[in-house]
Amino acid sequence: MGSALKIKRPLTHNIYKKDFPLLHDTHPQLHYLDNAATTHKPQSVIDAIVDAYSQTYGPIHRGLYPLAEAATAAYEEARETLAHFIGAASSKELIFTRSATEAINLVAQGWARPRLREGDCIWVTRMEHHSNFLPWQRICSQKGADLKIVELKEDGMLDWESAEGLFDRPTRLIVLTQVSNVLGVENPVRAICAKAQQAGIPVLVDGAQAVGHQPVNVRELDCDFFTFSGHKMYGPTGIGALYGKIERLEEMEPLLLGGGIVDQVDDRHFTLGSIPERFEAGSPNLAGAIGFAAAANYLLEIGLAQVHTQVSQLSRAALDALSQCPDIRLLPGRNTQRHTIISFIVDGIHPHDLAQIAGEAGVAIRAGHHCCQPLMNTLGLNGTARLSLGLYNDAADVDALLLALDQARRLIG
Amino acid sequence: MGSALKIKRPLTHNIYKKDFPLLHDTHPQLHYLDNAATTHKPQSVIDAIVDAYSQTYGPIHRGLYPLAEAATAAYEEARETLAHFIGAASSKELIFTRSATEAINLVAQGWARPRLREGDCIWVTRMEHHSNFLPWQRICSQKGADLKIVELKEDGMLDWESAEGLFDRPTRLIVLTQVSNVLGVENPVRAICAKAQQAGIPVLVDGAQAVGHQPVNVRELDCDFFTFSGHKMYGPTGIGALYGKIERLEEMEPLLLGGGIVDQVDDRHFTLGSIPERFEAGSPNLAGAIGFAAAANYLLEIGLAQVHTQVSQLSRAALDALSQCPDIRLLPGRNTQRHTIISFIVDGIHPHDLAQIAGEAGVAIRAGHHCCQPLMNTLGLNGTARLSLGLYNDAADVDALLLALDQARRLIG
Amino acid sequence: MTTHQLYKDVLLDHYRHPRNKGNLDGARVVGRGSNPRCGDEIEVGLFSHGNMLDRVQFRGRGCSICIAAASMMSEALSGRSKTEAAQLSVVMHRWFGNGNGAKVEPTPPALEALSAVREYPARRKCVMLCWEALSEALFALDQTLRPL
Amino acid sequence: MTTHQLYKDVLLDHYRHPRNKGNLDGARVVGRGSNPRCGDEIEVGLFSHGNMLDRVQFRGRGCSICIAAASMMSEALSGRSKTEAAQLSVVMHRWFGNGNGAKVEPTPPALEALSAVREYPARRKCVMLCWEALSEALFALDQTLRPL
Ligand SMILES: Cc1ncc(COP(=O)(O)O)c(C=O)c1O
Ligand SMILES: Cc1ncc(COP(=O)(O)O)c(C=O)c1O
Repeated sequence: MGSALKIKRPLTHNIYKKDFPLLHDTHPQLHYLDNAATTHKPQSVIDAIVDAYSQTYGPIHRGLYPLAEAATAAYEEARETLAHFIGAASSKELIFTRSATEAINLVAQGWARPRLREGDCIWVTRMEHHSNFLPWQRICSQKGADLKIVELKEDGMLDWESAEGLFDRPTRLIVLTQVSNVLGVENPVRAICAKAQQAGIPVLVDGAQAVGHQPVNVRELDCDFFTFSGHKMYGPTGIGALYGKIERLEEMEPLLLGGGIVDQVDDRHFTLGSIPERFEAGSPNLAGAIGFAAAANYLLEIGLAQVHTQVSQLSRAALDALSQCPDIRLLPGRNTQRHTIISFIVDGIHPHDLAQIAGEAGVAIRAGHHCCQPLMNTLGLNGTARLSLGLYNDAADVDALLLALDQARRLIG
Repeated sequence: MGSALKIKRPLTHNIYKKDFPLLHDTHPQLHYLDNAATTHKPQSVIDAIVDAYSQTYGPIHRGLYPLAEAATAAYEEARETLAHFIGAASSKELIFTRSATEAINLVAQGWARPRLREGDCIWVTRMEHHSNFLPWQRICSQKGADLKIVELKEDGMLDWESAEGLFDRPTRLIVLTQVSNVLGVENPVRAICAKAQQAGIPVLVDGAQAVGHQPVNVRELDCDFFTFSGHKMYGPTGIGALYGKIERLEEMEPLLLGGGIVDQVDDRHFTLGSIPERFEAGSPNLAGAIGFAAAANYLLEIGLAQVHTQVSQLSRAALDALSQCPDIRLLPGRNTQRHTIISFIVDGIHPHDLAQIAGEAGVAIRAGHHCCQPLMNTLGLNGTARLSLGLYNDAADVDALLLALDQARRLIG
Repeated sequence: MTTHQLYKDVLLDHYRHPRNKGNLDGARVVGRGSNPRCGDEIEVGLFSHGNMLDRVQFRGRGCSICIAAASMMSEALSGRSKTEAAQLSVVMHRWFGNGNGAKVEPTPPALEALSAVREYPARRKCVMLCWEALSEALFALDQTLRPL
Repeated sequence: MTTHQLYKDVLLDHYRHPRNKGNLDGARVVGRGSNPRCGDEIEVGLFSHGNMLDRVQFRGRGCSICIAAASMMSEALSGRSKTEAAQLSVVMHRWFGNGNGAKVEPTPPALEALSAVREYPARRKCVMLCWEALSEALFALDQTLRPL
């Protein structure tokens, strides 16, 4: 395996990188390939946050003075932008949370908990992230319900056709990720939602690894709930969102109680206010919402089809290059399609060592179980090495990884 | 009442205002007196957030490359800063949340819920914010426990000495705010904690209106839990914190489950990781934590005693001026001490109208129930007008309010 | 000095001298609206025969916008038909409803002064309190008119 | 090209040729340590009589740091007393423990090469895996030695 190995050149000069100050200015030598963990921020997102604090900052939904009205308008406009971004029918259906993780927990505690009965089932998949696995495991064990798992086929795709009872009566909810953060595969969400719809079973889709990387339309998917995070789509940390069909949201209780969610309170009772406010207890994350919307606008300007095409090309080239190395095992095999994420193992080199050596060579990849222990247990692995691509990556980043692989082989292999 | 009424001049030129770009540059004519709702941000906080995104941004607690290590170090340093800021014994005792509201809900759901039994009591006070009232109301009603309320004396202070059974056996938790967001009074938290300590009853203190305005030391207070928000102490939106004594945190379950909180996961079970990580499911709010710590550092540089003295002087002058107006009713009466918050009612002028007219005159005050309906019900009021002071206010702000009051009287009164 | 658009003469006149405010004794139906954010409350009574609203009257407590809006509503509707009232109610909800306030539709001159409030989202609810009370009253009226 | 401090010769030599790695049959006690973040696992066996650790041996799977650290530990402790082992364990926990790693204390020359890892918080756990296994083993040893 010579260090001469380079990927085919689908993308030699990236025109978006200049928008990202950390990558373009601060760390121009860095090859950042850990985008499934978190993405960097374009200047327009940073500027939007700065403006939020220095131009239109104030309390939301309460103040009667112009600055408070402006802040409230900016917050609600951010909601509109994000609702539109994922194709929601109305901005009422978009709830701001602190993260995708909170969004999922809100559905588990607020929607599933009150309606789950002993003997009911919730179905998840073998490839779920802990954030979309543990909340369901806990709620099932609390309510005497069954947590069932759709297993995977050899090629890493869901074996949902042989998941016995998936669409049967006791199933109260089906939960799955749109894109796996380990295998990189995309699940046939639309088909599953259609089947579930017929059977009257709601579906929650974890969109954390899909939104921002490809066009997403929740009405086309026809899912009941959809969750995603700002920081994984070039937006700020500390903000995420839950989309829910209005009928589902009407059935849901809030996870957090506090200021801003009630109509009437007396010593013994309270009545809830309207949707979506009732799910957003506490002072809203104004700057987070504005930065989140700025990220959506940044992506809309480029066009998500363009984003998707560009990253897919690079990803295919990377997959080709890696699959030429006889000491590399791809997970799943090379013939399965991925978008932005590639997991692999190098013979004789522990993923930790690989990530460390790559890191010192200026290549940021991830090693470990990627918060997917149920999957790792099944694969019989401790962990994998993972590269994950973003808008700003180009051939040089993948080449640098290939070089780092060689270094690791020389050093440790 | 002439428009000639001006407050005595304890503070004619504020040296801190220049640090706040929104007030100094963008809205130099604005008199912002709604600091109990949310505060503006100094340039150093905004800069810290910008730097977080453009200099040291990366995933937390996972990555093996230098940028991820740097981001993790920055996040944990922010935790150290805030733990130190409130006098915690160890940074392990400080959990980042999305808000004070989430921090309170975490204790209600994670600590109280598993240990509350039928017939137990939780005590709150008459002056609690909905965020520190509703979570306790819900948990008590879910568990068949009693929510008891410490009433207020005429002067707005807690009548805790006549709260029958407050320190008796069935009381499992006492919950109170350090400073009321309506009445502005400070509760004798230390004395209550001492008594509760003797009786073996944990105490949660809602510090949302205290932190950032006066020196706070949780070890001196000797409370078990303490909650506060970043955006009310000149920090970012979307971040808050829960302090808990390590013994209490060991008893607590997480509110959110997800990535980053577990040791081992299999299909049926999981084991929790260490404290505080186990309470911070999902990707941490890196920029939020860094901005939060920057706010603490900003205040530490000035000195909280200085902050407190300055604002108290201004507040006393404002109270004196308002109490000279025969058509103004102060809540509570003028002889009760306040720090930063003054609630009042003007005869014949609905608080909404007052706030609106003041708002158009460039004076930002709040009108309404301030998320304290249990208090409003008892006072027999719909709402009050409220002014609340921050570090950057000076005599001109209060004078402008007095002028706006005159305008409202002319227009509506 | 800013101009107090919102408190222009028409509104203030209605606030200072509310029309049709007072007793609801003898009303055929009464509806209630309340704004928990500020504790304000308006009751609207319909004095009617058949489909005609002979008189619309109100009572309650509220800020100037709330009282003025109720007063203006009572003037605009007295002597109109139930159907006309319902139609106007729809227009008002569009005008002042959450998030849908973008399109301005023609309104009766008697209500035009309220347009100033549209600039203040936080006060839309103050305008709509009486209209919510009206909706409740109209619904109740329908029930009384429906053949058993 | 960056210098690979962390993988300097000593560590790599221990990784490639681990000392005292292998069978734990006949060990007086065995302790386990595992890192759920990566699935790594080390078992440490103590071959001792009385308070003396004649031989410290290990087995398991792990990254280079994890294996090298175990190898170095086994060398450093073989032939020492139980008390010395416990003391060293405390020093190592201070050195590599979460958040308290600030102060550098004197360490035996045999372990000095590990100091490079202190710069990499995420890998401290890799070093400490064998020491956690040791703590468990020492605790078990105490139990066997305690008079009934
Ligand atoms: C006394 C008090 N407690 C709690 C809160 C809740 O804080 P947050 O909205 O930041 O969660 C507030 C502010 O709204 C408050 O004034
Ligand atoms: C597939 C998937 N779901 C959910 C999450 C949770 O997202 P967050 O950590 O932003 O809450 C992640 C990322 O960590 C993920 O990759």
